[in-house]
Amino acid sequence: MKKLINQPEDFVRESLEGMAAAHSHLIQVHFEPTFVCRQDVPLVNKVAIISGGGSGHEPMHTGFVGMGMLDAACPGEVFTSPTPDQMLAATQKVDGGAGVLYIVKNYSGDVMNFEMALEMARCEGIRVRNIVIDDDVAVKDSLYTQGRRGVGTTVLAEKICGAAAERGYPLDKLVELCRRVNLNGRSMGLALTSCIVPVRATPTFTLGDREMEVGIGIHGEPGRQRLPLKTANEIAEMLTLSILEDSGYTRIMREWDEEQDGWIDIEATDFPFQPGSNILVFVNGMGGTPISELYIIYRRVAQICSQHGLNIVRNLIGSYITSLEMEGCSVTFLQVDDEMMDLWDAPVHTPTWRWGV
Amino acid sequence: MKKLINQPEDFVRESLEGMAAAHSHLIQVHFEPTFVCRQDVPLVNKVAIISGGGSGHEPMHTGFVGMGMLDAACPGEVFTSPTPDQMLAATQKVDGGAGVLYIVKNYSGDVMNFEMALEMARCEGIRVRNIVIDDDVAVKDSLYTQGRRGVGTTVLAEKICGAAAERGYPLDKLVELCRRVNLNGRSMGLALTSCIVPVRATPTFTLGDREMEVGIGIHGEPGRQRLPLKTANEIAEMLTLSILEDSGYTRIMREWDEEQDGWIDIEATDFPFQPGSNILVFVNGMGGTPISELYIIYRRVAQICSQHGLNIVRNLIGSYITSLEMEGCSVTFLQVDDEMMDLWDAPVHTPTWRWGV
Amino acid sequence: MNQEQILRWLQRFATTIDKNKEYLTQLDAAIGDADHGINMERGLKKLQAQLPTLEDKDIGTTLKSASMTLISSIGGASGPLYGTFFLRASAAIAGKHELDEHDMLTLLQAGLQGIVERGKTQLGDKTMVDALYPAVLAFAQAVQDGKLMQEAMQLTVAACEQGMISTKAMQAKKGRASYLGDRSIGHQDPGATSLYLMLKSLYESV
Amino acid sequence: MNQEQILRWLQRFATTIDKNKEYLTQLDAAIGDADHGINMERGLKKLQAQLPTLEDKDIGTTLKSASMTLISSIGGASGPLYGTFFLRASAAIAGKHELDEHDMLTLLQAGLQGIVERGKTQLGDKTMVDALYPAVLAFAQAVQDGKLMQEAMQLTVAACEQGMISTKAMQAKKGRASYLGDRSIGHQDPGATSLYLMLKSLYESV
Ligand SMILES: Nc1ncnc2c1ncn2[C@@H]1O[C@H](COP(=O)(O)OP(=O)(O)O)[C@@H](O)[C@H]1O
Ligand SMILES: Nc1ncnc2c1ncn2[C@@H]1O[C@H](COP(=O)(O)OP(=O)(O)O)[C@@H](O)[C@H]1O
Ligand SMILES: [Mg+2]
Ligand SMILES: [Mg+2]
Ligand SMILES: [Mg+2]
Ligand SMILES: [Mg+2]
Repeated sequence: MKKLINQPEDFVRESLEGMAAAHSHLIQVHFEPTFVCRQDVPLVNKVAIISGGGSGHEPMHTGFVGMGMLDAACPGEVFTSPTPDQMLAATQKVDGGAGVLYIVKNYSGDVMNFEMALEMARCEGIRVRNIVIDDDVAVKDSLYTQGRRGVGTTVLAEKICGAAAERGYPLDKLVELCRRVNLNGRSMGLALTSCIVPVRATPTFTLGDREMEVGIGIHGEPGRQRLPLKTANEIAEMLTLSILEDSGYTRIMREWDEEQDGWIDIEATDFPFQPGSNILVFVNGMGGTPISELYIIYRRVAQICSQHGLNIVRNLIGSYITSLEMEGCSVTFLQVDDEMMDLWDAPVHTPTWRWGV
Repeated sequence: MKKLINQPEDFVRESLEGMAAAHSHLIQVHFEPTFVCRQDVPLVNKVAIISGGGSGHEPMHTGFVGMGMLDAACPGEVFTSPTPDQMLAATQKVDGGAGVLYIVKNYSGDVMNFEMALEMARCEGIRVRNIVIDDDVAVKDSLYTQGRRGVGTTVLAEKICGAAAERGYPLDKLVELCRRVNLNGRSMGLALTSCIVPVRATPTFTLGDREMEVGIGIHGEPGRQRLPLKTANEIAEMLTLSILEDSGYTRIMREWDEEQDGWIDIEATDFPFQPGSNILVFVNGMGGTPISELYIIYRRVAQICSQHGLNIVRNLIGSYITSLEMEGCSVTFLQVDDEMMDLWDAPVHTPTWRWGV
Repeated sequence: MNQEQILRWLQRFATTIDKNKEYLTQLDAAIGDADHGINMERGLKKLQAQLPTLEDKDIGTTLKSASMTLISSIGGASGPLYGTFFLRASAAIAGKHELDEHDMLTLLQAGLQGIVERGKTQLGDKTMVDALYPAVLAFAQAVQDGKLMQEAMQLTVAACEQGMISTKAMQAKKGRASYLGDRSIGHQDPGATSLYLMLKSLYESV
Repeated sequence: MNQEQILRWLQRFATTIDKNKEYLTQLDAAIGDADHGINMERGLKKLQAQLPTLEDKDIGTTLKSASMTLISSIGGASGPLYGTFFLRASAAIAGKHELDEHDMLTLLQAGLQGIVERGKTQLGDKTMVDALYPAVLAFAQAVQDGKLMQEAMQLTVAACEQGMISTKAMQAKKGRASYLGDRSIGHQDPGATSLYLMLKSLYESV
């Protein structure tokens, strides 16, 4: 294992300390329990947005804390969900009276820990709602699995909902928007190499020199399929077609119902990708892949989109939701309406993104 | 070799085609000869800035073409200088009558090719000046080497001078500013792994599992020293102290003199880093290192700066001047005055950076 | 079973996890993300450090404290699950200083119920439930058969081990392993394994 | 030496580079960035494709065209250096259809001068100059000694080879290799090697 680290156990803390030193005008970093929040919280009468998950996906989520995006992020150990006490502390810190939205990726750990946190926050009298992002088309069925994982769409939902919260959307409308983003977003990813969890010091899986792992999540877990290494064009085609040819996926989402003051199950189905649609294409690097290669993937993805009559109206190319130093990429398509596009373009100022200001 | 590529020979072209598809509102990509320029060139009465060099360092330089930064970038083959015909074509395309500045990294190939291009552009009646960036403290002497290489300071010079050109600085003042940035900037880098040039398909050098290569350039060439792998803190200390303890370096810079209409040699010495100085710290990833590790490096660099009485007034953390998928990092310190800081903060809109707009 | 034995259980659980940290992580590497041993060890080390402060507490309070510690330190999927197990268990025997066989059954059933609700898990999903459920069933049967704590626990652990082993043949339908489809078959579930270690520690402490 | 021989030279230079592409790149990998063979081959393949269009041109025009092609296709450090060599050489014998020994000396001297100026190189810097300089010296001596083209060239190539080999022992002071300090010692300079191949091709074409 070759990494720029000190003691493996200190990886998360020291990386956060580095962020604190670098971005003290934008964010606060708290320890015990660990969370990162905007410098200017709580914002009175603004809905606060909190996300979180295992570390190792940087810049997500900590790099997205700031004006126009997240109010707080709760980083766990590497690839391990954060714990409810972190989320509760963050919730208490950022709540400005208009309620809090948890944007949660669909991993059993994240989901359960955020659910516990929500229950605790309710006990403290704070309004909280949750949306689970599950956009990974590598997972075909929701009946015999934990359901689709939350991947690339999470980044887009955080930007879009963050802008909406900044504009003053109330909690209910924000929940509705976030759900809509999720149902319009689909992703598919692939690894060329494994990553190494610092405290483990050996690769999580081993791939032959001419192999790739297709349909991966973002935790270094093995994917759905191991295939012989293909060219960038073939890879772009495979990922794009997995997204476009996926038939509407139905899942049962567990959301907090404020009226019943309890959990309810909501059934929801993806919106299919229609020719003529406006889409945002996100080509994401897994952490160890240089951006030059991502452009080669984007090149072919754009060609395929145009063949399928899809209009790419926005794009995002870079390593934003990563698995440590893993080489590989994922592709996310988000079908956008005017409202989403407008919110995408809205000002943002975080350690990772800054535009419009 | 595992990369997201098609044919290795098509790497540069296809990556540029991807950029063209992604950023058509910002940039134009030309082939035969190859160069990338702003969508809105030529800008009448604005000095145009052109940079370039081998490919494989993305996002530098192509990702820095746009408002407030470069007017054009000339990418060569991977790690190979571009050719004078590229630079000449770019020069003719972007010149708006106020002249052109070439920002050149000190590599024999880049320097000689840009010199030839400058001579050719002069024949076409275009005013061109050149500044060579040589900021790499790994190189101790200028007498027995090609002199210090141009590394991290190049990125900073492009941002600062790009903003100045946007504000209407005339060519002479811009040359003076760029020279001043260079003389106030110092860098030192290190590799944990080698990169692989696509057409070669094997690593340029091999490092043992517990070794690192210190004092590297950005072309996958071996560095000055091979050492046992160290912790992030030790690495940060080593890089930072190399920069701070470096005594003033004197070089002879070959610049074009417009009055004599010929080359002249200018001797110039670095400005030492004084306690109390304001500095911009740039922790750069080499392409395959995740940003979480860069923050661990930054953490220690910031501690050392404060021990040395240096005020970090701006920072930049990310992979901006890379060597394909190499793992490792470099650290750049730039001593900034108010003018430079103001220009650093000025609006920019390129494929890589966008702020203030 | 008294408070001293409960503390001995938690102590033993902690040392067993410590000893099996690598093993659990290896199991998780095969079908998950290679951190189950690390997660459990992080939580149980915290719990272990806390044990001395619990010596004069009742069992309910002890298990509640354990729950809070595990919830806030394990993380991942197993954190809320083990946390919920102890939280529900503590509520079920609140205030007690001594547990008879019936109390123990109540405790185990409440814990199981908590995990099932939190995880929305069914038997056969290849999770810790597949180890815990047959164990609780065996304990209930033993109690019904009039067995005393020691013997009932022995039967319970045996059933738990069987349950744990049975996860090998299952295809995961919950947790990360579910994403592997039938590639998860043939590997023993890490959570079922740590759960077996928990009950084995309990048995060894009575 | 006539135009046909000049074209044969360039043709032979191209095929030799093609054959030695890997070798030159290996040399560059040791002390540079592992692309010298690739760069040279890219340029000479372009030149080779262009040769048929040059058949009825004079030698000056031919070398000027070669120069432009090499400048715009080799890139790196070697592009402007080889480009300048041919540019200056072409200017020195502009308009000629036939070169005698004195013309050839003029050509070589002009080319050498061009490389030295462009590269700001001195003898002993471990560059292509260390192969070219002794070669030009040997040619000048041979011409002074009244040797004819063939024999003069033979002596030149031998001196060039010696020069090329001598770079092994040198510490690089120009180009990328200079950054290695004394780690560059013991490796033959790739540019000196390709330059030797160029003169060897010239000899084989007279
Ligand atoms: N929904 C669930 N219900 C019950 N147990 C589950 C569920 N999801 C996961 N588990 C258990 O958690 C174990 C994995 O725990 P751990 O590796 O610590 O967490 P993570 O999967 O978040 O990395 C699995 O082996 C399984 O026994
Ligand atoms: N300043 C210089 N003067 C003369 N020759 C040089 C100079 N710099 C480099 N060279 C020659 O160029 C060769 C390297 O060429 P090449 O590998 O194609 O370019 P690059 O170094 O840009 O990758 C060296 O082996 C050396 O002979
Ligand atoms: Mg985990
Ligand atoms: Mg090169
Ligand atoms: Mg796990
Ligand atoms: Mg080279």
